Order: sequence, then structure tokens, then C-alpha cells
Amino acid sequence: MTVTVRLFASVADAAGCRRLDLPLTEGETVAQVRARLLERYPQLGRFVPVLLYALDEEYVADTAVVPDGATLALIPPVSGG
Amino acid sequence: MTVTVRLFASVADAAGCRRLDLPLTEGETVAQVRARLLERYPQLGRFVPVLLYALDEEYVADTAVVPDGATLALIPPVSGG
Amino acid sequence: MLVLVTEDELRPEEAIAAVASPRAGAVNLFLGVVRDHNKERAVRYLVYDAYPEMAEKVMREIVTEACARFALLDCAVLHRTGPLQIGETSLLIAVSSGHRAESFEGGHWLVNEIKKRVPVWKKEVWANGEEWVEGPESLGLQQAPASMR
Amino acid sequence: MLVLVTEDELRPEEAIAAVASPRAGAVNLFLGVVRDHNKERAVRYLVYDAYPEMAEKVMREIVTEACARFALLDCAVLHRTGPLQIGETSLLIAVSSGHRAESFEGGHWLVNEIKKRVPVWKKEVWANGEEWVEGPESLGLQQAPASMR
Repeated sequence: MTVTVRLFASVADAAGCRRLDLPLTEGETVAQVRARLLERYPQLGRFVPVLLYALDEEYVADTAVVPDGATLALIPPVSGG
Repeated sequence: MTVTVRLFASVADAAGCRRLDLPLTEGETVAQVRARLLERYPQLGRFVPVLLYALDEEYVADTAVVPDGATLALIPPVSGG
Repeated sequence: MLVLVTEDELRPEEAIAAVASPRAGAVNLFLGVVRDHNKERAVRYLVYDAYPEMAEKVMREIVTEACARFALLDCAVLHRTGPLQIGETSLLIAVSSGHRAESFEGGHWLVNEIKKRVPVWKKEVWANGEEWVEGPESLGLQQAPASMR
Repeated sequence: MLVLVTEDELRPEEAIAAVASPRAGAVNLFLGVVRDHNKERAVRYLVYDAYPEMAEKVMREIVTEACARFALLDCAVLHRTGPLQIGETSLLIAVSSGHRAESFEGGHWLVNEIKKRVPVWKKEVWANGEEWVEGPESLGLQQAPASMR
């Protein structure tokens, strides 16, 4: 099982990466995937207080369960327009 | 002394004319010029309650005195846009 | 500032270019378009008449007032005259400003004032007749400047 | 409905054409433009990043809501990404409606919602540095849908 993580803007700059695959365990939540992401990229920790999350292009709470093959996007505060 | 009278839209259609010169007497007001215009075009009488007047492209009251060589415009309710 | 009464087709790019400024963060553009109906009656086409010299003068006055009231950087107002088909643009307004709120508020105010005060008239042509619209926008003295009310 | 995230130049004529309707009496167009300054600091240029698939999905949701709330006939929303120079258009919104008031109100509401909810980010580049803007428009949970607040 895997999850594709997508990073943007300041978060992508900090990680030096815009997309990666992580192994996924059945029943894992967004918060659990984020914890394992932070092990690999501890410099992303400072973004956690302001991040939102999207699973397959839909905003979700970090308690949402991540399905196999899903795309999890880390969304820093938006500034389009 | 003369005044040029300009007519537009419904008023021009009713008069069959968009521009005419009228002789002008020293000190005549817009209302007096209008009275002489109505002698020539009595069919314009029905517009009088809704007309505004402009002298040389400036809205004026019908008590304004018409200078020699001025342009007097009869302005029915506007409907641009 | 660009103000123009013309029989030619109105081009949005021209109005946008006229209000461009390196200080502008927002441009609002309004197009008044010929609708296929009015008050549930089918419209074939419209004919606009204007007093062009005075229309442009009043437009300039309204634009000057709008720039001051809404901190606009620049404005363009173009009105077309003559016969206009369904879907064609009769009125084109562009405003530029630092931020978006003023561009919407200033643009909206401009359209309202133009419809009240500028000597332009429209005639509706239907399948079986025609009539000059003496609009609800201007009822007699309402179109006169404040000093005359 | 037209929604698009693209690296190409945004063309106002395209947005206007996309919302054309014989029932439309008003079209409002909004351009978000790159300003030469922000908070009194000189800006050299901007770089926009986006999550394009989700940005277009959220734009479609916002457009559907706007059409219902403001009785709009149609909407177009285009956002550009990549490096943008001063004066270039980053956001282009067009709405059409029967009458002018809805076109202004609907257009203004659309811009506000887009700036709050759509996953797009801007980086300011100055003479001596650069920074991703984490805008006052979206402070943490404010950008989440109502169901999550």
C-alpha cells in the first residue's frame, strides 16, 4: 500500500521535493502519514500549525483515513489571485 | 442673434428634425425659446413635462438666459448603458 | 482617462490598455450588452442615439468624481451609438485601482451614474414595432446635477 | 463554465467569449494584475504555484455556488502560474447576468472566495530576496470548507 504526497510553494521549497510516495499501512490517518513524513523531512515541522490537507483533491481533517493509492496534498495558507 | 436647437431620440423623431436655428432676442430664457419652438412644432408639447435642457453642453434650468450663438439641447429622459 | 462615444465596435482590450498602470493590482471591466428581451418582450435589436459632445463631457465629469471617491488610478468609458445587434456591447467601462474592492465599487458606481446622467438614448426594435426607452434610470429631474435638484 | 489553471498568458477576450449569452445584459470582468509594490516594498516580479487539478475542482465548486447565489448566467475563472511580470494578469474572472447589479456582486464574491479557497500560492521576488506570501486571505482553517470549521 502506498500514498502519494504532494508538496507546494514554501513547503516544497523546504523539502526540496514536490511529490513523493510513502508506504501506507491499512487504516492510517492523515496525521499518521504526516508523522512519518516529518521523520524524513523534519524541517517541515514548522508548517504543521498552518497546514490544511486534501485527500484526492478534497479538503479533509487530519483524522481522515488515507485509502491505498490516494494522493495526500499538504496545503499551506493559499495566496492566489 | 440666433440659437441652435438640438433634438434627440423621441423628440427628434416627433419633430422630424435633429437641429435647427431659431432667431433669438436679447435676454430670452430657455422657456421663451421653447415656447417659440412649440409654435413651430406643437407635437413636441407632450415632451415638456419630462424634458431637461442643456446650454452649450451644461444642464441648466429653463429660467436660464440663452446667449447669442448658444446651442440649446432638449434632453428627454436618458436611457444609455 | 479615455472617454468616447463612437459608432464603431467597442473593444475590451482597448479599455483595459487605457487604464493600465504599474501601481494597479486590480482592473474591473463592465460590458453593457444587448439582451434578446426586455420586460419579457423579445427584442430584435437596439438603436442608440447620443448627444456626443455633451455625453463625453459628462463622462469626463463622472470619471473625475469616481477617481476621487474610490481612489481609482484610471478609468475608461466608451459608449457605442447606432444600431446594435443582440450580444453586442453598448457600454464599456474599465477602472484600475490598487486593490480589488475599490475596482468593483468604483466600476459599479460609474455604471449607475452614466445611466443616470449621460445624454444617450436607446430605442428597442421588436418584431412588430419600436419605441424609445425613457428609462426608469432617469425620471425627469433625477438626471439633473445635484445643484438643480 | 470555463475554469483553467495555465502557464499561458490570460486573454480577456477568451473569458468574455466563454460567458456570452443572448440573455446577458451585463458582463463583469475582473483582472488581478501584478503590482509593482506590496506593503510599500518594491516588487520585481511574482511566481505563482498551484495544485492545478484541485484548483480547477475548487473553482468549479465556487462557480456553481456563485451562479446559484447571484443568478449568474455563466462564469469563467482562469488563473495563471509560473513567473509573472509587473502588469501581467494573474487572475481573470468573467461573469454574465441579466442585469448589472448581479454581475458586480457575483464577480466580487467570486474573487473573494477564490482567494480564500483555491490552492494557489504567490512568491514575491524583490531586489534583495524573495518570500512565499501566506496571505491574510487564508489564515489556517479559514480556507477550509464550512463543514470543517
